[in-house]
Amino acid sequence: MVLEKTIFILIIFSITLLIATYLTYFERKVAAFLQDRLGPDRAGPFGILQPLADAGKMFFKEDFIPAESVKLLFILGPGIAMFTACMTGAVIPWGDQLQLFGRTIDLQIADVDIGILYVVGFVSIGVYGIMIGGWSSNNKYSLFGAIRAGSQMISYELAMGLSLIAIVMLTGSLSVREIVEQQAGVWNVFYQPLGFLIFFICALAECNRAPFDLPECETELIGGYHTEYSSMKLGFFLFAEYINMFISAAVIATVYFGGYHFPFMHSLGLSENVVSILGILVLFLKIFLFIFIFMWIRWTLPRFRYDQLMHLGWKILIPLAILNMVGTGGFILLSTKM
Amino acid sequence: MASLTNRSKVVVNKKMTFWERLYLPAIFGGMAITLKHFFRKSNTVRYPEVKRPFSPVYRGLHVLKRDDKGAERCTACGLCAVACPAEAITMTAAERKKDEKHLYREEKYAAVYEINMLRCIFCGLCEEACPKEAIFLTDRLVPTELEREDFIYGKDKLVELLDQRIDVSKRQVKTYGEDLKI
Amino acid sequence: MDHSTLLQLLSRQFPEHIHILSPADGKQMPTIEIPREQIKPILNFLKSDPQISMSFLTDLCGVHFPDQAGKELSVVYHLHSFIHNLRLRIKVFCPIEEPTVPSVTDIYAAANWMERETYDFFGILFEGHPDLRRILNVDEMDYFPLRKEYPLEDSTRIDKDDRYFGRDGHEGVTFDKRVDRQ
Amino acid sequence: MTKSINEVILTDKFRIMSDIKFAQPPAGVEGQGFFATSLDQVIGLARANSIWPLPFATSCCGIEFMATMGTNYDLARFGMERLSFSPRQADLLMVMGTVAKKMGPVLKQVYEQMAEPRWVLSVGACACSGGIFDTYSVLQGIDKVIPVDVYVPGCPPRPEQIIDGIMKIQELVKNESLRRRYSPQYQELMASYNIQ
Amino acid sequence: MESYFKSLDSIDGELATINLGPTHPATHGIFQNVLKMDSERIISAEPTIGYIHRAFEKLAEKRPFYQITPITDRLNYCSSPINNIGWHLTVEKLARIEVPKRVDYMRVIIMELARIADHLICNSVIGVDTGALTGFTYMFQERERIYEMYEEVCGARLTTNIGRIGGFERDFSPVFMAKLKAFLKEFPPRFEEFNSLLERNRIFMDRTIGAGPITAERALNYGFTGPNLRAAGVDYDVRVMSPYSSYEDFDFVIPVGVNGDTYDRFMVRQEEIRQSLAIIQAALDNLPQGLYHADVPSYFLPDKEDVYTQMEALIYHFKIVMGEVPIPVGEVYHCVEGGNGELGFYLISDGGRQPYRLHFRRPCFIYYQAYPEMIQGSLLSDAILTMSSMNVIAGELDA
Repeated sequence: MVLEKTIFILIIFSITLLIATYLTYFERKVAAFLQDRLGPDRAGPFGILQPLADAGKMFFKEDFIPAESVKLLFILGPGIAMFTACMTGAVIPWGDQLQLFGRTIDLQIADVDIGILYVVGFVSIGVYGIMIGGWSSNNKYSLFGAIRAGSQMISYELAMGLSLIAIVMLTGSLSVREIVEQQAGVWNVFYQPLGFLIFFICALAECNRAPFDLPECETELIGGYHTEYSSMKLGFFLFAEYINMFISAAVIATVYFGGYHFPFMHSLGLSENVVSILGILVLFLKIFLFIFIFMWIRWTLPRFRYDQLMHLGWKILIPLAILNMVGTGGFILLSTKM
Repeated sequence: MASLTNRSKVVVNKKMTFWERLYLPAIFGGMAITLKHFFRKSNTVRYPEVKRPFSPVYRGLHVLKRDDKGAERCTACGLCAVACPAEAITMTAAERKKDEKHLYREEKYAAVYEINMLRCIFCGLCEEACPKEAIFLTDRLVPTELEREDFIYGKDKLVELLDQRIDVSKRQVKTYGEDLKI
Repeated sequence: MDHSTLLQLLSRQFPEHIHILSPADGKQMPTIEIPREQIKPILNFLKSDPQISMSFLTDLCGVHFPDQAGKELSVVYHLHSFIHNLRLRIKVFCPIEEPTVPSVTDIYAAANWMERETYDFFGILFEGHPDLRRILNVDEMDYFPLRKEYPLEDSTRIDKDDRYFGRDGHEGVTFDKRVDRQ
Repeated sequence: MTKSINEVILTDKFRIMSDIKFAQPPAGVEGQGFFATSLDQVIGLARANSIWPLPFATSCCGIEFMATMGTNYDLARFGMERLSFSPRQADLLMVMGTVAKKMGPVLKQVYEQMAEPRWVLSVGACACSGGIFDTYSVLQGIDKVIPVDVYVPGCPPRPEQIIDGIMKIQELVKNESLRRRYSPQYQELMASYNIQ
Repeated sequence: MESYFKSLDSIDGELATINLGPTHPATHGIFQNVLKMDSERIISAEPTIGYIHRAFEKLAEKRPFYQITPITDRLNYCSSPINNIGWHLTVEKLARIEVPKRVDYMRVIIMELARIADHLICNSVIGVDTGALTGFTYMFQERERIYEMYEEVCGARLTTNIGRIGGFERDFSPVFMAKLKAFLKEFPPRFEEFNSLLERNRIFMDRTIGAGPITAERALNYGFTGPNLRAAGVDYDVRVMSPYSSYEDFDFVIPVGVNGDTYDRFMVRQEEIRQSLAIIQAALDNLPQGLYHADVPSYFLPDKEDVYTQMEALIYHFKIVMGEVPIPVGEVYHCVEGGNGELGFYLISDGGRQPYRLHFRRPCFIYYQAYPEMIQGSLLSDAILTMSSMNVIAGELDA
């Protein structure tokens, strides 16, 4: 059992890393196609070795620690960012159950009762990496990036949590698997379109993706919190962003789009195992769709200004999320009465 | 301030309609545009495998022309060097000997002719200044190098080879006559 | 309102100070010379007089005439009245030993950097300028480069050969040196 | 900052780039085992395909660099579209445009801030030699301040030439030993520019 | 713990000093701003320029008249043909050369193409600085097309050295004409596409409206010209106020803004691109037949064949190249509407080979000094947008 879990954790972990690596390639290709370009095509066929080249280069780049920085925290920053990013995936059910060698394997690392809280919690720890890294660099641009990241995270976490509360009210459970199981029929997004929109926007903001990429914001802050980082520490920061994006897309797919469920999955007359595997594929398809949308948005929209970002978070999203929550409550009340 | 001309028109409308205030319509509109480009054929030229065609009058690497019989046209008059705003051209003149008639067209010729390609700004003034139609810019490009010294192009690199003549006839056309009717 | 009435108005207002260098002629703008002490009152008048309202300082630059004894340095102002579409050129001279001219920054904010540039290039001191420092060159520069006696070229250029053309090149560096290095 | 300008100009006044030739990567016979040399090759290949440029674009050539970044030439094909404006993250310093004497110390500082390994591409006549601007205020070639790996002529160079230059840099990168940065020749080169 | 807080020492008291530039990505060209900031708000700014000072004016005093054209290329390199032609017009004004109508119209076509190219780069860079890179790549494809057209006429893409004193070096080729016509047909829809990416997008509007405003009165006092002045509401355009190169033949609208903020500047430039297209179309429709240069043998180089065969042509050829043409003594100020505003050439000639003094009135240099005032009290993001929307070109700024 332990061995089984360990193997599964390793598989999930390596898949996450692999996907995050290739998301860099995916992002560059998407950007290129949106801009009528070709994107990387000289490193290997169609440039598919591009992420490996990047990683190889970064490993062997001079590791630079600014003289005036706080060394421990400077190193800790990217570590925290990477670690929290990888941890979030633990509660996401990647599929239903598989029957292998006479055993039933849950395709989830841990079915925590408070899975949703776990996700929200770990996502909010993620910003510590950025803040510590940015602060300890002893660079004003980094500091600005760190401050922006912190306040942005705080503002958008609230709306995100509120929109999740509506989901919890609907399903009556904090367990992620429970939430998925309840979407076997109708996906949550049809009950919670507004909630989904709010969650989606907040997810963009939590991942520091455009139009909310203020903490790095190349044209204003050069690199923001990672201005002073080089080598693999920079790699960790960039990597963490892509893992976050992957996990966010997974959470969206799981919470609002039925996870590994797909229409007519049980009426096709396929064996359980095949359905489970198809479910995994469907989940990844959904995830990639959302990742594509993330990228598509990034390469289309201008970014917000700092105060407008706050305005959007506090004055628009939070009231809307509360409204959504109250509305959901009213809906539940009415439907149970009837 | 009063209008100076009666042609002005205010082109800015800063009032947002309700739909514009909602963010979403413009966002979806923009995303539709970029998605359209996603499926459009890429405009990229895969240099160096594919090369874009240059205009025949492109101002690239210089050539010192030979005449029809293969003799060098340059007579080392120095006008190109005078016309060069970057002062990149240097030459030394020499008298043609009797047995060199097939090599040089005029009685004087450039024994040394050097262009410093790092200084050169490819403005084309040397080509215009040349009274003997000896120097031309061509649609070839100056290659990149690792060392500074490699950029001083002597006659070995500038004079066209007898078996690789360079056609510059198109850049000498100044009018296009009837073709131009619109 | 045209150029001649403008000049008449000016002459009436400042009868002793206006010296017309070139009168209005068709397309060319008129040029007047005034003593440097008068520049501020005259510009003030030109700007504030509702009839003229030359509210726009188009340009301000310096010129160096080493041969004019006592009037070596000159500041040239170009003014423009948008309403009447009239332009006027005003010249002020000062000796090189005492290169001071009153600053007009409090009349035209645009004059600020232009005066700094003129100071940077010619060393003309604008009295009353809020922040008269070099603007384009490094602060350590100890001469005024656009005065005629200073050379244009940078003394570190090593890739020029002046043997043949008599160009005013750099002393001490010859082309042969470059060849030796190889 | 401006204090050092005369220093820069004076100390480097008659420096000639050709004094310092590139250290040839040592062949595998020099004590390095097969593993080391093939690691060199693999990492060289990786580096060559993932050069992040720091565009030090001052003038006209910067616009041609934009064209190179743009759709028609697409620098992304070389894995180079990720510009790093922070020198720490950059591998290649692309100096494009005129570098005035006022700018010289800044350029040097940017170079010093870059993490090893670093390469320098000098794009355009002004950066390479001062070009048309043989004037009192222009640095006559950036190789008076920092070492240059590849020169790209032209004023401005066509994007094709910039890409040629980049491919030449890639060749250099591919064939460079991982240890070159510790070699005496390299230290000597840095010392001759008063870097570290 | 003490050492941890020590690293914050650089932020003394409440105000932080931030050094924006000279190599900051948003400065595009190179100039430095030292900003005093109260968190993200700018208290004061201190610009330093001169990082690419190239001594154009001194250089021009050492070069014959025809060799100054390549120097003017490098002023505002986003629209070099306007600088080139502006310089030719100045010399023609001094030497009283009349050019044929066809040359005027050809110049109008080239200059308006250059204006489109200039405004395109400015507006798409505003997009980039707000974070929307994609519009930039779309518009740069169109710029490539303009480059190709330049290349057909003069042989270069960016620093064109286009035209000669008295006309052009060669006539428009059929290829050029075909490319121009294709451009006029295909560019407008793509341009409107780019426009709709930004113009009515609330994120973009919120970002740009109210960013870096300037009143008409202050703008005039600071010597603003061109689109930046028009954005403040003053309809001053050199093409209309003092027409040159037969601009009086063309009827076009001068777009103006309301209060001179970034959005106004963006919109004014967008509309000017449309107007320029209309001007090009009109010039192309009415392009007179005739010679591509004025008949001025002492300024315009003779044909190469004539140099071979006629002694007179040979003499003229040598005289022009050696710079020994009879330039009149005098002084002249001529201005054209450059990409950024009134680009003036103040030329003093003593009849010699070179100008006695040539001063460029560089619009960027003059209006950039208003920058500290414009960004005072705004956020860092606004300051960057203001900078890119003012379209400060380093080559023109530092000369």
